[in-house]
Parts: sequence; C-alpha cells; structure tokens
Amino acid sequence: TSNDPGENTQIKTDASGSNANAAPGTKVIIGFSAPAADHGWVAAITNNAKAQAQAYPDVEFRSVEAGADAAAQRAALSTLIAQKPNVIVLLPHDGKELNSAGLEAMKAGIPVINLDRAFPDRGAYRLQIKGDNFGMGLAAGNYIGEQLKAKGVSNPQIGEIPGIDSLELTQERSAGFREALATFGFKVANRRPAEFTADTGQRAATELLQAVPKMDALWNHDDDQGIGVLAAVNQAGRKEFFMVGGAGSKAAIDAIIADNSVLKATVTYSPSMASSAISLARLIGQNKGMTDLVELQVPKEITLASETITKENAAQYAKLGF
Amino acid sequence: MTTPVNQTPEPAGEVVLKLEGVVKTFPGVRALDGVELEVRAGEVHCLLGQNGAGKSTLIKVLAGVHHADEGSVTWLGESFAPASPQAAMRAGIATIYQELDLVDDLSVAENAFLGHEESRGGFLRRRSTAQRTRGILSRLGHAQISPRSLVRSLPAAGKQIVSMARALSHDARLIVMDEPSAVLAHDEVENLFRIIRELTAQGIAVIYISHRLEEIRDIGDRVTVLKDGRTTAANLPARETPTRELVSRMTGRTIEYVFPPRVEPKVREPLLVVDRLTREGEFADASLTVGAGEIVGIAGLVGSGRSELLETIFGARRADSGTVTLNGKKITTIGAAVKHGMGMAPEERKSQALLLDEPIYRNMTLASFSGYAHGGFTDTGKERTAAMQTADLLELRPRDVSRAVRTLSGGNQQKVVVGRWLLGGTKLLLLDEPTRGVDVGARAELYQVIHDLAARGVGVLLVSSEVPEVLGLADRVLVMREGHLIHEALADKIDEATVLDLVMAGSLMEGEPA
Amino acid sequence: MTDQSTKPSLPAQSPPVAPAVSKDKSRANWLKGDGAESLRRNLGLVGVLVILVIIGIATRPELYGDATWVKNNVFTILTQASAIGVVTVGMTFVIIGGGIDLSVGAIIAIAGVWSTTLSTQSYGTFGMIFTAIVVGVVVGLVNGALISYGRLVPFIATLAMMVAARGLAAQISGKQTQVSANSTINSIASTKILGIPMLVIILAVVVAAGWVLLNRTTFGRRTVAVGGNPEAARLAGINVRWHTVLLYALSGLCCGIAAIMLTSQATSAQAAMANLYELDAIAAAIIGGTLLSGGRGTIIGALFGVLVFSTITNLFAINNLSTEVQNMVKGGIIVAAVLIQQFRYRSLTQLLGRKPTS
Amino acid sequence: MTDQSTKPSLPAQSPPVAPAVSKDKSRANWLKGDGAESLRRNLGLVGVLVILVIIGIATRPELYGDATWVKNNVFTILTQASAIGVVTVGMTFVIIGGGIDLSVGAIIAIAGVWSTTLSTQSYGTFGMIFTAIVVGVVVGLVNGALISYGRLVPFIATLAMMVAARGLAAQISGKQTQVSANSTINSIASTKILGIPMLVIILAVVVAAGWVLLNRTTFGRRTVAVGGNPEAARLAGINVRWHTVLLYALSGLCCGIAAIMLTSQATSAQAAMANLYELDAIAAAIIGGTLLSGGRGTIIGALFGVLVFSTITNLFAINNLSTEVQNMVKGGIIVAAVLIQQFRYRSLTQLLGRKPTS
Ligand SMILES: Nc1ncnc2c1ncn2[C@@H]1O[C@H](COP(=O)(O)OP(=O)(O)OP(=O)(O)O)[C@@H](O)[C@H]1O
Ligand SMILES: Nc1ncnc2c1ncn2[C@@H]1O[C@H](COP(=O)(O)OP(=O)(O)OP(=O)(O)O)[C@@H](O)[C@H]1O
Ligand SMILES: [Mg+2]
Ligand SMILES: [Mg+2]
Repeated sequence: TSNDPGENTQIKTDASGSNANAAPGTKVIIGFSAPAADHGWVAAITNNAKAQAQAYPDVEFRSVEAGADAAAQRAALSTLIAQKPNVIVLLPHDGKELNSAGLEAMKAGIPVINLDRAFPDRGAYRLQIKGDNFGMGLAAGNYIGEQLKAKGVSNPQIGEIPGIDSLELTQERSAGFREALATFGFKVANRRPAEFTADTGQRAATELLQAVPKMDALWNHDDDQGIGVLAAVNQAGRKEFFMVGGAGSKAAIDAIIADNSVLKATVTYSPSMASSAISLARLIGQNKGMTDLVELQVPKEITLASETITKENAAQYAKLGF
Repeated sequence: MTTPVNQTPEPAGEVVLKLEGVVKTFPGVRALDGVELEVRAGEVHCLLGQNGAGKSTLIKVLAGVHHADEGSVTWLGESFAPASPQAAMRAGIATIYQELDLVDDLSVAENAFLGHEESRGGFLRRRSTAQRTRGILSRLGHAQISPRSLVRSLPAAGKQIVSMARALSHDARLIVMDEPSAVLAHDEVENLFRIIRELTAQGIAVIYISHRLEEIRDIGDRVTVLKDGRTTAANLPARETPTRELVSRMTGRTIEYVFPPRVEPKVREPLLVVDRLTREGEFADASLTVGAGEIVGIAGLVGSGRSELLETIFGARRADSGTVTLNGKKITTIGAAVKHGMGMAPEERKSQALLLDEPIYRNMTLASFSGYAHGGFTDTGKERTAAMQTADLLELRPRDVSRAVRTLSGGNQQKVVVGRWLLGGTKLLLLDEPTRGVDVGARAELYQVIHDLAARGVGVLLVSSEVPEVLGLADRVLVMREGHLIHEALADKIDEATVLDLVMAGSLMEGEPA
Repeated sequence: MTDQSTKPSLPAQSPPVAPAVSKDKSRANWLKGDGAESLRRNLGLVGVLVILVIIGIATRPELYGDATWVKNNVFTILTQASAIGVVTVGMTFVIIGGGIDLSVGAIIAIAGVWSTTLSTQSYGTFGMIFTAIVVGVVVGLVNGALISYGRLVPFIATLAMMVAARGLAAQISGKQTQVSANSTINSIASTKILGIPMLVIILAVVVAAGWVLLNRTTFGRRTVAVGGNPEAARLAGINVRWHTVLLYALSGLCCGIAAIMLTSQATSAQAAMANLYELDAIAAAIIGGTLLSGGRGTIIGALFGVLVFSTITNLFAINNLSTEVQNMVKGGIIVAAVLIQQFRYRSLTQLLGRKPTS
Repeated sequence: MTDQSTKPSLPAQSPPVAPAVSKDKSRANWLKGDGAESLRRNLGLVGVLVILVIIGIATRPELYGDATWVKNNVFTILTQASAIGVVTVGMTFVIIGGGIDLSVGAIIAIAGVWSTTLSTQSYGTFGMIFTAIVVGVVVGLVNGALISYGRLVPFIATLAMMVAARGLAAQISGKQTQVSANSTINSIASTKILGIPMLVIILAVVVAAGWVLLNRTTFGRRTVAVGGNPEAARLAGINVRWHTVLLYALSGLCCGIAAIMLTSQATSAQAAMANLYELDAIAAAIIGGTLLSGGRGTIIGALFGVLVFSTITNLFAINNLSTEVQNMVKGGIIVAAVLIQQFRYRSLTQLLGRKPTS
C-alpha cells in the first residue's frame, strides 16, 4: 500500500543472467484480465503483471479491465479472445463463474493461465497459479495457537475479521483458521466480516472490540483493511491482545518490524504470483520449460505457500510487500 | 374599519391598472390574444369567461408568473412587467390562485408568509409571524384557526382562508382572486364578500373571478368578459347588465341560464337503500333511498360529511355500521358497487378521477375497459368508438377522444368523468360537486345531461354546495348538518331560505388543534 | 339548450356497438399506433446508440472492418443485455405502476442459488427452471404483499427484501459458488437458433410479451391507471392493492427467468450474483422514458436504455479503457443520453402535442 | 346570512394586540413545539430502539451488567452512526426538497481521496479539511446544476455522478488505499471531550444545526415548500431551481464532513470507501418518517433511523451472528420497525387529527 502507485512492484529482473530462459525469444502477445482494482492487492496484481511484462523485450502486454462483475469480465474476455493473443493470463472474479470463458479460450487454441481463482474444469486452463487460501488460514491459526500456548492461555478469546464474506476464498481462509485453532482446542469467539477496505475494516474492528471486551488474539484476513483495523484498535486504546494480518502488504511488514503496535505477524498471500504468471506465460508462449525442472514444459499447477512473516524474518520479505 | 358596509359606491377611484393588447402564447395555444382591462382603485372588477378563456393566464401575467409576449401593462401610471412573482408582490399586486397554492406540511403562518418570511439573518421570527397571521386571520373572521396548525389538517374552506391570508399578508394595492368561492359554502362566501368590501373601502382594488353569476351581481362593480383570450366586453356595470347579455358575451350564444324543467317523476321502487350508515366522527345514522330515474340532492355546509357519506355508499370507505343495498344487493366494496351498477364522480376531479396524461377515451373507459376486452386483450377500437358516441351524447369539446384529458377545460373534464359511468352502464350515479369550477355554458349542459340520465332511469344522488343547484336539479332534497341528515323534503316543497336556515346553525372549522 | 332529439340516443344499458372502422385498417393500426410512437419517443436514444457505434468505428476501424466481427459484436452486446434486459422489463412495469423494486438483484441471487443446489439439480432441467421461477414469483409476491397490505413504502420494503434475500441466498449456498452440472441449462448460453443466440431470443420474447402486456391487455391498462392516479383507479373499481401485488410478482418472474439465463452464462450461481442489477435496471427504465413517479413508460424505451448501457460497456472493452476512466466516461454518457433524449422528446411534444385546445 | 356583528371585527390595518402569553412561556415553546412533535412522531422508532436494547440485555446479560461497558457501547453505537448520520442529515434535506442523492457514497470517496493525496496532505490539517469540504460542495453543486438547469431526474443525475465520482476517485488514488499521515486528522476519531467522543459531538452539532436549519430558518421552510408543492413555492416567489442547487450542495457539504470523519476513523481513504452509504442514508431517512416524494420529514426521525441501523449492527456483533443470518434478520427488523413506526403514527393521527371539525 502506498499513496504512489507503481513505486513498488515485485518483479523478477534476473540480473544474474544465469537463467537461459532470460534470453529473448519469439514474440509473445499476452492478454491479461483482472477485476477492477478497488483494492490494494488486486491493484498490485495488475501492476506486477504490467511491470513484469515490460521487463521482457519479447512480450507484448494487452490488458483488458474486467469491470465490476463476472458478466462484465466475460464480455471483456470475448473481445480479448477475438484479438487472438498467444496466451491469456486471467484473474477471474470467480473461477466457477468464468469457467466457460476459460473453456472458450482454450478451445480457440489460446492457453489460459488462471491466477488465484481456480476453474472447476481442468480443460479450462493450461496453468493454474494460486495462493493457498486454506493454508493462509492454517498459518494464521497455527501462529496464534502457538503464541497462546506459549503464554499458557487456557480459554483464549480469539477474534477474526475476514474480508467479503460471500466470497469462497474468504470461506477457505476461515476454514483453515478454524481447523488450525481446533488442533489447539481453541475456537473463534467473534467474527466480524469487513469488505477488504480500510473503512469497513475499521467499522468491523470497532464492533468486534466492543463485543469482546478482553481479547487474546485477532486475525485480520487482509492487510489493506488492516489499516482500518489497526486504527480502530488504537482508537479503542486496546493493547491486551496481538494481531495477525493477511496478504503481506508493505505497511504491515513495516509495522511488524517497528513492533510498536498489536500487529505481530502477517501470513502471506502475495500478489507476486502475477509476475510469476507473466514469466510463465512467456515460457508457455515460447514453448519453453522451467530450467530448474526436468520437464520440458511448464507444469499444470503451482500453488504458492503461505508464509508467516514475523519480526524475525520480516526484513527479507520487505521487498515483497505490496 | 368602522365604515358601515352598505351599497358599494360607484367606482370613483383613479385607474390603477390598465392592460392593452396583451398577448400570451403557449406552444400551440394563444391563451391571451389581445386583452384589454382597466381596474380602478377601490372597485371590485369581475372577470368573466368560459373555461379556458384565459382568465387564469391573464392574472398570472399580472402576478409575474408568465410574461406577456405583446401588449402593455400600466400599473399605477407606470409601465409594468414583473420579472418574477416576487417583483409583482413587491409592486403591490397579491394573488389568490385558482389551484390551491399551499404547502400541506407548513403551518398556517408559514404558508401565509412563504417567500416573504419575517426573518432576521435567515432565522424565522416565529412569534411576530404568528402574531401577524393571527391578526390577519381574525380580520378574515377566522380567529379560531391557529397560526401554528398544519395546513394539512384544515378542510378545503380553511385552506382557502389561508390563501386569502397570504394575499393580505402583502401590503397590496390590488388583490386578484381566481375563483376564491369555488370551494366555499354559502356563509363562507358571505364572509368573503364582507372582507372584499372592507378592502375596497380602503381603496384597494380587487379583481374577482367566478363562474357564479349571482356572485358577480352581489359583489362586483364592473365586469370585463373574456372569450378565447380576447376582451369581448369591458367595464359593463355589474348590477345592471342582464345575465343574458353576459352569457352571450362569454359563450357567443344564448343559453337559458335556468334549470331545465323536470318531468314529474313516476312512482318507482327504490334503487339504492342506505340504512343507518355510520362512520365515527364523520357522519351517523344516515338513511336514505334513491329510486330509479330520481334525482336526490344533498345540501349542507362544507365539512358536514357529505363527501364521506357518498364515498362510504360507494364502498370507498368502510362503514362502521349500517348497510348499503343496490337493487337488493349489499354493497361494501367499490368492486361490488361498480359491478352492480353504481358509479361516482368524486369531488376532486383531478386528484380522484382522472389520468391527466392519458387520452380521453381511456379515461372514459377506465371503469369498463375489461368489458370491451377479449380474453384480457383490450379492444381500443371498440373503446374509442364507444367513447366517441358518449362524447357526442355529452357534447364534449373537443370531440377528439385521443386528446390527453389534461388539455380539457374543467367542465369538459367533468363530462369525461360522467361519461365514464355512462359507458359502464351505470344505474345509480353519485355526483359530488359536479359543477365546481365549471363555466356557465358547460354547467347548463351538465344539468341537461343529468336530467337526461334520470329520464333514462338512472338514479342520481347529488351533493352540491350551491343550494340553488340542489333545489333546481333534484326531485327530493336532503339536508345534512354535522354528519346528520336532518331534513328531507320534495324540491318544490322547500325554498332556498329554509334550506339555508337548516344548513347553517353551526359554523365550520371550530376547535382546530392549537 | 340544444334540442335533445338531435343527440345520438344511446341506450344507456346495452353494450356499445362495434366500431365502424374496417377490420383491416384497425388491424394495421393495432401494430402501428403505439409501436411507432415508442420509436418516435426514443429517437433520442437511437441517436445515442448510433453515436456510440460511430465512436466505436472511429476508434477501432480495423475491428469494424470485419463483417463477421461486427455481427458477433452485435450479438455480444445483445447477449450482455439479455439478462438485465429481462429484469428491466419487469422493473418497468413496477415503476409504471407507481412502485420500485430494489430487490431484483437479490431475487436473481436467491432464485439462482436455490435452483442450483444439489437437491434441486437432481430434479433435472425442468426442476431447476421451475424452482428459479417459483422462487422469483414467491419473493415478488412477498414484496407486493408487504407494500400493498403492510403499506410499506416500496423503497423500504424491497430494500429490506434485498438485504434479507441476499442473506438467505448466502445461507442456502453456504457462501459457495454453486456449479451447475446440468448441461441443458449450461448450453442455453451457447446455443444459437438460426444463428441468433438463444439468450437474445429469450430477451426478444420477453420484450415482445412485455410490450403486448403493457399496451394491449387489461393488465397493462390497469398498470398505467394504478401508477398514474391510484385514487382514480381505485374509485373506478380497480383493485389497486391486488394489482400492485401482481406487479411485484411479475418483476419476480422476470428475475427468475434472468436467474436461469445468468446461471447458464456462468454455469454457476452464487449469493453475490447480479450485484447492483437494481440500479442498472432502474436507470435503464428511466433513461428509456419511464416516469419514476409512475403512470408513464415504454418497454421499448427501457430496452433502448439497456442497450445503451451494454453498448457503452462494449465500447470500453474494445478500446480497453481502464475501469476508472470507464466510470468517469460512463457518468458523462448517461447525462448526455438523457439530455439528448429529453431534447428530442421536448421538441416533439412541442410540435405534436400542444395544439390549441379549443 | 349569519349576523355580521357577531364576528370579531378587528380593525383591518392596525397591528393586532400582543398575545397574552408571557415571554418565558413562549421561549419554552420555542424548544418544545416541533421538538416534542418530532419525538412524538418517532415514538415508534424509540420503541424499536428500546426493544433492540432489551434483546441485547437478554442475550448478553454479562456484558450489560458492566456499567463501563454499557457506556462504551452507547458511544460505540453513536460513533458508528456518526459519519452516516451526518450524511443522512444532508440526504434528509434533499429528500424533503423533492430529490434524492445516490452519489453520497461516491462524494465521500472522492472528497476523502482528494484530501489524502500526498500533495493535499502537505498543506496540513486545514488543507485537508478544506479540500474535503470544497470537493464535497462542488460535486453537490454539479449535481444540483444538472438537476435544476439540466432538468435531469435526480435519480439519474446522481446515479451518473455516483459512477463518475467513484471513477475519478479511483483515478486520483491510483486505486491505492491512501494513508493519512496527518496526526491531527487521525486523532479526531480517538479524541474525547468531557468523555464524549469527538465524532459523536460532530454528529450532535450537525444534527442540531440541521434541525435548526430545517425548522427555524427560511431556508428550511422553503425546502419543505419546494419539495411539498414546487408550483406553490414558485408562485410564492421562491427560486426553486436555485434552492434545489443549494440542497444538493448541502448534501455535498455533509459528505465532505463525513469524508473527514471516515478518514480519521480509518486513518486512510480509498476510492471504494463509504460503499452503498446512499442506500443506508436513504433508508434511514425514510424509516425516520421522511416522505420519499418530498415535502415532509424530520431530522430527528432520520437520526433515529440511523441509530436503529447501528444498534442492529451492534446487537449482531455482540451476539456474533454470521453475515447471512444478520442480513436475514436485518431485513425483518427493517420491516418490523417501519410497521411499528407506522402503527404509532397512524393511531396518533387518528387520535389527534381526525376529530370532526365542526
Ligand atoms: N402552462 C400552460 N401551457 C400551455 N397551455 C396553457 C398553460 N396554461 C394555460 N394554458 C392554456 O391556455 C388557455 C387558457 O387557460 P386559463 O387557465 O387561463 O383559462 P381560465 O379562463 O382560467 O379557465 P377556467 O375557468 O377553467 O379556470 C387554455 O387553453 C389552457 O389550456
Ligand atoms: N383527511 C382528513 N383528515 C381529517 N379530517 C378530515 C379529512 N377529510 C375530511 N375530514 C373531516 O371529515 C368531515 C367531513 O368532511 P368533508 O369536507 O368531506 O365534508 P363535505 O360535506 O363533503 O364537505 P365538502 O363540501 O368540502 O365536500 C369534516 O369534519 C372534515 O374536516
Ligand atoms: Mg382559471
Ligand atoms: Mg365534499
């Protein structure tokens, strides 16, 4: 998060030159579509993709914005397909709702790289890169569980502030969180969803803090709405608990390093996957494989691990914050 | 003033207002087409003309609402073209508009001073406003209306008083009144005249518009007649000019301004039987009958509950007790009433009866279009033809039934409403103030229509605030006071004075919530 | 007074005689009259559409040079307009009838979600369509009952329904996107009949049915009366309350149909689907000349309203405008469209309507 | 007819005698009159609030047992209501004046985003507040001008503005959440004066100012006239168009204030902030007794409407209800609240208003 967009993007420039794939190859037109960015994470996805594409002289980047909902994105995709790019990189509004669009593109002979939100139909994509929503919940739950266990809290009051509650990814995150807590014998005392924005995060957190007068730990799914959550915590003057964030924004990582707020850790769900997707799209377009793998082609599925950033390891993640 | 209110003196004052060749066109309509008018200080100058003659347009030009296209207006010796209503008011011309121009959710005082509020730095001076309003109201003879009560809570006559109070709240040299008596009952009209006489005695000029010719005789000094936006006669003496001449100047033809003779109705079985009908707080124990081909009139003061009674008979309001039977069938809902052949022309034409933007024929068939339909599909061709025939029958002008009702004059709009029920094959017609705001010519035609209906066996129950109308039209007269039917008589066995005596007794609009 | 014998003496009680107009002529009028009137009234919007297409041609001449692409693009625009178009037809009825329905998006969501639960899917295609439509109509009936008999303001009643129905949809779906495994449903979106996409045909049928219902049936006549002057309608013997209930049920029915169409397009349904369709549908209806206060409106106008919106979106897509620029431009186009439409309408009424009365 | 001499014959021109009321009493009336009337009218909503609190006590007695918690909770509810409450005051004026403003959320977003750009922040606290308010008022003026002079329907004009202003906000912010580095702004949300949160005080001041403006100034009375009977207002010499422009500017002003309040609460602003505030504000106003068609409404009622909403949210939070259940219940509560409110209002009018006049 920054007031100045484009300043921090996470791209792989590969200065070392040791990678044979870095050499320019045949020209690849990459079509790209992501939902309207009204959120730091989605904005970072688009910015990363754009920046990564610019790093390759042999890539032409064509992005269509996908409007407000799945229907709009479907419409955008049909115009994109009509322009016959070599590869399409797609962050769908909803994987299931855009499954048919994926199939259509694949049928038209355009490999589709699905970012983050899986198509149910395996024929609808060439490559699936996704973050691990369930794993993110697990990581947050494990961290909280271990910390509380170490403190010897027996019946902890744990709060949770998810993002938009009707999204499947939110459900997966919460499921992972619940499961991890259950292994410690803990459960969530109160759960107030926000909408991935700072102002809704502030509102949800205010309500949550009021409903749980003494809290031990709090997981906020998203660092962007976390700005508001932290503001609410400060406004309520509450310090008795610790908080775990989600996604891994720059501001959150800075706060963890500074260690002057309740935010002690964040579990990643990095928009760097967009940069990787562009790199791999180029390889697919050029019919190349990943050099470290034995296989001649890019694999079908890649799931990024969700990592836990704490004060100890924050420094090395600092450049990956969005 | 202590000046005794006797015969108004001959207009001796100087000319305050002079209009010459005033023209005002609306897109497609030449509403004013060369109007001449001369008003002297201290006189009551009556404006006569048929519906749509341009009277309201003329006074709106004076009030700064419309701007004249051509012609000259001289006010107090100077050329006058008010840019806005405010400018006209500042120049000393106050107007009481025909359509009630009040805001329901403002108080009486706020309405009276709307647009020229007493304020200090934008803040209302409520106490002095209330005081001044109280003063004006008592001058109007209605000190019992609280300046703080909401206009919404006042009956129509009360609202008219507030409109008048608004006009008096200006320091006016000329007060224009556009049909102020239309919603007033008899004693209220007397009261209005008293006020007008007080005003003229102070040298204030009054322009008075009304469709009731007998009022002109009573209050007017001089008369100007408009026809199709043109002055056809100017400065006739109000008391001496024969009615016949006024009417012919207005309409361009001669109309016998009397009620058509009634054939002595035969004895007939009762069509409508209302038995001890009651609605708490509105009317109680109303029992009456109407026979086929009979016209029954209800006289009473504004607010005596006549409209409520009619609406309850029609099923539009739920009775607390009592029954209504039509041809032996009990009526409790509008659906049943319409089905069994009852129709009603309600009091407020525009808000209660008409779809103003829809064509005439659709308004006429509003209660019967299902009858022309085949399996739910409408047959507009048939509807149109039927409407055209009814329009001929009613002498509707214009005959073009595709025209939007909004463009019709008041009298013709009323005919559309009556026509609606003729098309529906109605056996019993309830008419609430059928001639309100309707001009002389149209009025005579409506009377004829009502008689023709009765002659065809339709029963008519009629409410009117004009006692002569009730007496002239009806076979039988009922008198209503404070929610009770207190008297019944054959129309030729009772005279106007008796009815008025019965009707009065109590004054209206007492006990307003403070 | 005029002599009574000169008047055509109609028997008061007998039904009116059949019109003298020849049958052929009246049949020709049947189609002409209001249809041409709708077109005339919407000349402004047609103009806006033409301008949008011209901008499209000017900015992407190479695409518009390709006839197949143009044909496909027309169908894309129409397909994109199909579900919202169906909803707008229902909305237009509700608004003409003096109401408003803020719950259409939520009704689509609950109808879509309910018809794609595993248990509903087990009843097959018919079961799914039946469910969507019944759910839509029932929710509409509840809306209507709250408004008619509970005397709630339509805005509030349908707002409450919007919130509640989305909640129920989330509950039913467990907040999961429910995939439709029914290939018949899924294929609706890809089927073409005589080269025309099925969804476009559905839209055309619904619009045509809506037009006939509004302009040629007693139901439509009542709708105009109820919205134009409810008191007059009531005093003319129309059951205003019941009619209002039917209007909301009709809107619900349209939502049920739209739910199936959207489900087929997305091969899935979820609680957040059709988000903010209410605003789009209301805006389309109003831009199409429907009076928000009721009593006046046209189905054809509403269709044009929808088409303007989906043409705008299409224009943005082929020019790859970013969302923020899209939104800014869209706001401007909406204003411009209404101004153009208004201008036409005003000058026309001046030419045609305001002939001297007397 | 009636004897004229029995009527009070006051001298026509001379000022009427002063009323017998003592000065003290009338001053008491200044506050009482309409204030008590607002309260009486809103008895239903007060009842709803009481019921909600009772449910809260019944379900979480241990929380309500703690006096400090209860006090904090009251302030939490009020704080949560503060920004939307300020917006609702402006919205109530617009609706009473016969309009509607769908762009309030978007105005907040653009005002918030504009006032938190790095360059604006460099002008310090005053610069930020000034920017937010000016942006709000200017956008409101544009709304008003489109409606008054462009003759656009308010629904469409403000809908277009909603779309466009969000787009512009996204453009300005580069779709990033803009963090406020201004500690004065940020501290507004945590400051308390005499134990009362600053935001609550701002709400109270705005509500009080709104009440005075509506009930005690020419502007307010003219607003009622413009909304209740625009033709009468025009005939009374009120510049209806200009007044309409001012009403939207007032709404924009309230949005500007709310933008600062929200920015302070979230210590940041972004293009998606205050999402759907328009619906909440309109709903609160209507539930509070404001007539959607204009001409009638109370500020106090609108405040109660907002409080009902934020009390509902609070009740859900302390009982940890899930979103979908929340939504279902919320829909029901809205309906119930209006029904209760209506019941009170109706029975009261029956008691007071419908007495026979004669
Ligand atoms: N604003 C307007 N736009 C167009 N035509 C108008 C307008 N106002 C009045 N007219 C037309 O001007 C003519 C004169 O109308 P006006 O209201 O002055 O008649 P009037 O004499 O007051 O009739 P009534 O006795 O029914 O009140 C009518 O044909 C009317 O339709
Ligand atoms: N909306 C209303 N609210 C309160 N009181 C009303 C309302 N409508 C009518 N009333 C009261 O009901 C009674 C009957 O009124 P109404 O004016 O209908 O009588 P009416 O004899 O038909 O008089 P009019 O000649 O005005 O039609 C009066 O006391 C009136 O004040
Ligand atoms: Mg007139
Ligand atoms: Mg009456």
